[in-house]
Amino acid sequence: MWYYVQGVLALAMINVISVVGLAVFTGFTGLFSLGHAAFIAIGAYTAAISTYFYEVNFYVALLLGGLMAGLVSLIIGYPTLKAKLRSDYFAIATLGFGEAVRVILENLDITQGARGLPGIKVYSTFPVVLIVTLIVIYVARNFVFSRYGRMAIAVREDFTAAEMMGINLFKVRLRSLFFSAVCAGVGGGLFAHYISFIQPSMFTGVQSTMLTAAVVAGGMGSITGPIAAALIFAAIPEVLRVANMWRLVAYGFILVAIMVLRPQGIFGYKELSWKTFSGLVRKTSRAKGGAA
Amino acid sequence: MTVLEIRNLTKRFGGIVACSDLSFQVVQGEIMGVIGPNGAGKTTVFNLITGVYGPTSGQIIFRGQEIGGKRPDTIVETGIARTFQNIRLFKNLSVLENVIIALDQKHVEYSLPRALLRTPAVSRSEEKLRKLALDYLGIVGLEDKAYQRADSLPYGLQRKLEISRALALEPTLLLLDEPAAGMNPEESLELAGLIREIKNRFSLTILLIEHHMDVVMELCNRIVVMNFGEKLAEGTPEEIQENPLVLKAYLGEGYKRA
Amino acid sequence: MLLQTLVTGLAIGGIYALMAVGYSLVFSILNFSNFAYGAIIMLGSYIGYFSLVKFGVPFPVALVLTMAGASLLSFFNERIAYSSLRKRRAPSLYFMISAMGTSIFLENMVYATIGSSFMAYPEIFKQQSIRILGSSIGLLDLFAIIFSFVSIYVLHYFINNSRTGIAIRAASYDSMITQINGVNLSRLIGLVFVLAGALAGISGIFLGMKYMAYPTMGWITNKAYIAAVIGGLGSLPGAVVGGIILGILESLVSVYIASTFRDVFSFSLLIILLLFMPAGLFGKYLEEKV
Amino acid sequence: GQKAPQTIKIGHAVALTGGSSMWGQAEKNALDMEIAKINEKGGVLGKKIELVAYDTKADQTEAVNVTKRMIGDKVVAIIGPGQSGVAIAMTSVTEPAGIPFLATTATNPKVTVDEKSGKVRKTAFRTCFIDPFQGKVAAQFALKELQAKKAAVLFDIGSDYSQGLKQFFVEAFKKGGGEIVAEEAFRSEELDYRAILGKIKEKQPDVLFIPTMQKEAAMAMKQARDLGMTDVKFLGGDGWASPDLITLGGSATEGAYYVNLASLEDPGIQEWIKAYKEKYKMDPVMPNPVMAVDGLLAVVEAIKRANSTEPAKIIAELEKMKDVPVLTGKLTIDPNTHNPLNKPAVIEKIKDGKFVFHARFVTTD
Amino acid sequence: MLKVENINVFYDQIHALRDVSLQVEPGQIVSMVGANGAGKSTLMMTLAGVLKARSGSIFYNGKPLPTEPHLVLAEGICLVPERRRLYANLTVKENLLMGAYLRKDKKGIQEDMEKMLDLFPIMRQRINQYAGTLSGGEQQMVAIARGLMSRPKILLLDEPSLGLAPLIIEQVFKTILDVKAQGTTIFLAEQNAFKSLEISDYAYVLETGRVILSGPGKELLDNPMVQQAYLGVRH
Ligand SMILES: Nc1ncnc2c1ncn2[C@@H]1O[C@H](COP(=O)(O)OP(=O)(O)OP(=O)(O)O)[C@@H](O)[C@H]1O
Ligand SMILES: Nc1ncnc2c1ncn2[C@@H]1O[C@H](COP(=O)(O)OP(=O)(O)OP(=O)(O)O)[C@@H](O)[C@H]1O
Ligand SMILES: [Mg+2]
Ligand SMILES: [Mg+2]
Repeated sequence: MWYYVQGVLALAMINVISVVGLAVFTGFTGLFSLGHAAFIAIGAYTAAISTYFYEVNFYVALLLGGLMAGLVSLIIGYPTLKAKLRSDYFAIATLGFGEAVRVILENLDITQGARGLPGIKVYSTFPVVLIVTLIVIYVARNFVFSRYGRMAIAVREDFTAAEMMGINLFKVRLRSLFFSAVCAGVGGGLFAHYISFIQPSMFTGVQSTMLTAAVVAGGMGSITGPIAAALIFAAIPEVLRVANMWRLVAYGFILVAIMVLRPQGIFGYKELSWKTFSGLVRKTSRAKGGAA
Repeated sequence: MTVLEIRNLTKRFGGIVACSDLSFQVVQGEIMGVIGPNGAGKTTVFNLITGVYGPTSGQIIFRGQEIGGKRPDTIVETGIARTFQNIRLFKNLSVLENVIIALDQKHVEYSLPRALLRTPAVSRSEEKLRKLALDYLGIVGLEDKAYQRADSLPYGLQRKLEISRALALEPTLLLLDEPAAGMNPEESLELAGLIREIKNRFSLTILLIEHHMDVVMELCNRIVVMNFGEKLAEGTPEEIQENPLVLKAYLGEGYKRA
Repeated sequence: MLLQTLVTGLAIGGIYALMAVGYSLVFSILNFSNFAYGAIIMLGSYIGYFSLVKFGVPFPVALVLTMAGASLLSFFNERIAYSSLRKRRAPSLYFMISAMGTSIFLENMVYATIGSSFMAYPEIFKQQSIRILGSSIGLLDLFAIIFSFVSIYVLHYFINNSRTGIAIRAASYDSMITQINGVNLSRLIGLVFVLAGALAGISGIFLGMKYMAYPTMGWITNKAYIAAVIGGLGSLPGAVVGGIILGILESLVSVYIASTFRDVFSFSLLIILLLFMPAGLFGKYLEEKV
Repeated sequence: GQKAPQTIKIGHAVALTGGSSMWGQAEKNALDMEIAKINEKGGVLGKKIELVAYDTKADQTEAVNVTKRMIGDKVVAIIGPGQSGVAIAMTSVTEPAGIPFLATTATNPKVTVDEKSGKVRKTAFRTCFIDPFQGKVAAQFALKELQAKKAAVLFDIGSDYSQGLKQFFVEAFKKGGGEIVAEEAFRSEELDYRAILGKIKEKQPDVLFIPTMQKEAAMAMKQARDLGMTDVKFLGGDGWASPDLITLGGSATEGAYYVNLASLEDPGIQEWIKAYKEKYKMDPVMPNPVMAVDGLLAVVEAIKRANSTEPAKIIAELEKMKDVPVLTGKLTIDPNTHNPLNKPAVIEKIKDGKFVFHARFVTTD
Repeated sequence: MLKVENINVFYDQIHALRDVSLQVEPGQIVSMVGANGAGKSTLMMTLAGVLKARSGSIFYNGKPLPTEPHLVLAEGICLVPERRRLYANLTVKENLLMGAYLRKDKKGIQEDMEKMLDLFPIMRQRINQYAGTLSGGEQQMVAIARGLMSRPKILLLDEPSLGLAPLIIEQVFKTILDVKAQGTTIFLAEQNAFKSLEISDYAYVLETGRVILSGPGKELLDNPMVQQAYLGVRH
């Protein structure tokens, strides 16, 4: 049983890495992406190709994957953020971007198209995944609890006022996007070396939306909330196995229920965010305040 | 010394000319009032100065530098800060954080890689910021509200927070857009005192839009009166109060007080 | 060849347009992307199928049943998944996630009850096609295009000129104040969802006739979202134009460039368009005055 | 001294939800029925067989999870999965654990043979033929029986199955002297092919090969006929094997041929089909259930021969398997590829709105 | 006409109104004076049905007041909210039409619309402009006009003079008197305490959520405590 639980956990943690990245972007700048699966894919393919064809060291490959995903995020982020696309427009643009990436992966030679890359070495053992996840969470937390996170929040809250505080909207948003893409890329690299076989069809828009769902259900502007949500979302389908074919019905139902009953997220609106911020805010009243 | 010079400034929104061939100058250390009927274009002038809009034509020269059409964040860097007619705080953040954000540009002493690894320098810098922010809150008397959510403050205190946040940007020119709106006469006078105090303490130059005439007359060295986007009059408070054009367009013939 | 390609594109675009309009309608009042819309269309398609095949009713009756059924679903969708969020004035992202949950729920509900097999509609407009200038267009497609134009025009007029229409737009900006103005918000929003549901029903039955009914058919609405964005969210004429542009572009790329890269082209177009017109062709950004 | 388990657990990795659940459910039904039969006769090695089935949703990550779970449950072998991609992903778990699986309809060669090293995967087996064979069958059938000279292909670029089968068909067709006049692709889930079909029409192919799943194939045939492609013959692979193909495609599918692993009309399995229909009140959705039963029978036979339920021994026996009677005939496994040898292909034809057994087809090199 | 008995209103834990009781008689102008955060707007919103009182009751002509905003309006009670709250995405004209949402008399609506444009002539030039782009004061005018369009029996005015030029303030107060003359009851919250007390028949002083003083407007105007705290008069 532990073998199986470990497996589920490892995949859940790999997911957590991407979710944490997305939480930094969506939760803190207020923009949401429906194309993050593309960054995971890019990370996965870059890392896998590095170890598979070029026998690059696994950890170097992970970094390469993250970096590549980050670079690609600039391709979509630079023009769209420069043009100041807003919420749904930005989301649809990223949705389109995600699909486009998948088409390209399906057509490239090096990725072997839809047939995918089988036989990737399994390096992502449980301890490796655990350690990488903890590192990513730590770094993300630091990011968020620094001026960079604070500026992002300001932009999310009121971008006009933020600009008037001397904040460069474009830089702040792009930086967060880049960070989240790197996380997704690292997650993708781990994933490829866990599952040992990747295909473009594994990185769909549905996956992107599930990532966003975890961030929102966990609580915008929180890191721990989305982590919890990602873990819970990974656990629900497994726990519901008994329900057989009804399990995904229940899954959808639970998702709606979370939003309806706790629209501020599982743990409430940014339960952790600034409150614990280097001991800054000690007796805040915000802990329980809703987003109303 | 002239700090800000507006030269033939014009701004059109479609058919509406919100600001038309406007020129005036602001001198170092003065409080200049901008008054005029509703829709005269006062806020638009502020928006042009702070880069919210780009001018249709004309120039805005701040300390010898043309700033018309630049991005707001670069304009802030040159030393201009403002408050908003419709309050724009970061509502979900605490009062303190609102001020810290203003401090983030000039007072932070760490780079992104350090932030990611959270070196001791980061914590030190953050602690310094917190202290500094509390100082700024102290100026407007909000330090005991530092940890409340900004939007739970009553209207009047929100205005004060906006002022304190603007001060934290360390401007040399401060633009205040109807700071006394929604205050009763007593509170307005108190606010006027505060404005004078910060002006002296930080040696600011202030541009003030206000409809509360007591405040304007009390504070301003000079006043520009706008009407339909144009300059209707300019002068000392005494001159303005006597000006028949101003009385007719803005104050009302019955205006007698002070 | 070119003409035929254009006509084919127009036919696909007509369907996109029809779906985009219902989606845009909901957007225009609640300001969020109702990702459950695809699932409502899908269920509409099933209702149409069962009416026609299992109950054997004539087509017009089936159409009405479908519209009614989808309206009802759409209405309950709002009541269950959105109304409490609305009352708490949750940000639009929360609505979207709730919508996603709804769509997962509905889709898998179909899998669990009806199963994964595909339902083919009887051939009502018996593959008739008419020839215009040497290119052929299916009667069904033609009907869909005309139908979308008419329903969209009516809707557009309604939203812009009627008392209720103004109230819908007002509520999209500030629902609290609309209530102060005497609007029964629950009823108004219910009405919008009923309307959108009726459109979903029509789309569903057309999609079903053109292709088939199956659990994941809601994905086609992705294209509708894109069409709506091209046209400008919340703009009904925009949704139509967006749908048709997308349909034609896809056909042209398929034929003259490469069908596999079709999506890359349409998405690139989308992104490039947004760079120059960040609110789509007809959308407007409400610049909040500072 | 561990207590020996009372039953023999056999895993089943199967898509019980999602788009492939139609076949998955049938697979599970068939296995349940077969195991009941075996247990009634006293089981194997005096123990009853217990089926441990988990849903994979036809998704790789889910499959990896459930495989781990089955291994935790101490299964001795696994039946399934039905999808090549899923099977390949599963090998990352079964290989180190040493638990064999017998894929049902995963026809991609890479399932059992590691592409890079060219070595056979120790734990991966299957009971179906492979795509190169299927592609060759389709190509030679088109050339010989349909007398086709020009073929066009419409495939799904987002599907590994479709991409692979297309490639093998094209190779074999060219090798046999035919000409490929068009290779056009669409992306998964898309349903309107009129634009590309128009392009194909201009090339006037004799045969249109559509190596996709039934939904896409049905739509393509329908739209092709709509566009006035009246003479072209349609040809497909085992992805077509669902009655939905005919309901969806309607009259357009009339006269189309496709290659299948097994046929409902295969005389050898009529009795079994009758039993299935009696028990479940419907036809088994071909070909997955028979392939799964083949796998089960092979495992049972291996256990018997090894006189042990140790997975390593089962693997050894599977590798040696020769002419073992299973549902679809006799099973021989090639130890170098773990593929069944001489598994015949069935050509089915759509006639009067029904799948009709057309012929067994043997390829020539 | 309107009777408030011991209501308590909360924002989460913040106790914004404490046992507030007051009464509004038909045909009168009743006003509220109070510092920032005293709870004036909270009371207005509660009367309009936007906020719910946790305890206490509100009676309108002897019957309990409905608690749904649209039903309150249907009873003839209309709130002009603080800080304007216009529909930024609608034109000025459409905003006015929304004010008349429950009215069915097309002609009457048209006439009233003309009246409003005469009242605030600058609105006439802006009639097809999006309300969101109006200047602050212009918006305030539209907000007042929108409230009047419903022809309320009781008009709740929350800081109608906010951000208005002195000349226009005069006009607004004149309008308030006109509206009163036509028989509409007015409940007014104003920071401009001088003017509002001057025209009020009766007034209440609110401090941190409690009524601490009440009396006829003129009387309060002469009250030293009121003068000092709200009128800026120094003795
Ligand atoms: N973004 C915009 N689009 C269209 N018109 C605008 C825009 N911004 C301002 N205006 C118009 O320009 C004119 C001047 O507006 P502005 O806000 O500058 O007035 P103001 O002098 O600040 O008035 P108030 O004292 O009422 O705040 C107004 O008539 C307004 O309608
Ligand atoms: N949305 C809210 N959430 C939490 N507290 C609030 C909220 N709105 C108002 N309050 C609090 O309720 C109290 C009463 O506020 P209210 O707005 O009613 O005062 P007011 O008398 O209208 O003040 P002003 O003159 O500034 O408009 C204040 O302490 C305020 O901080
Ligand atoms: Mg202004
Ligand atoms: Mg108030």
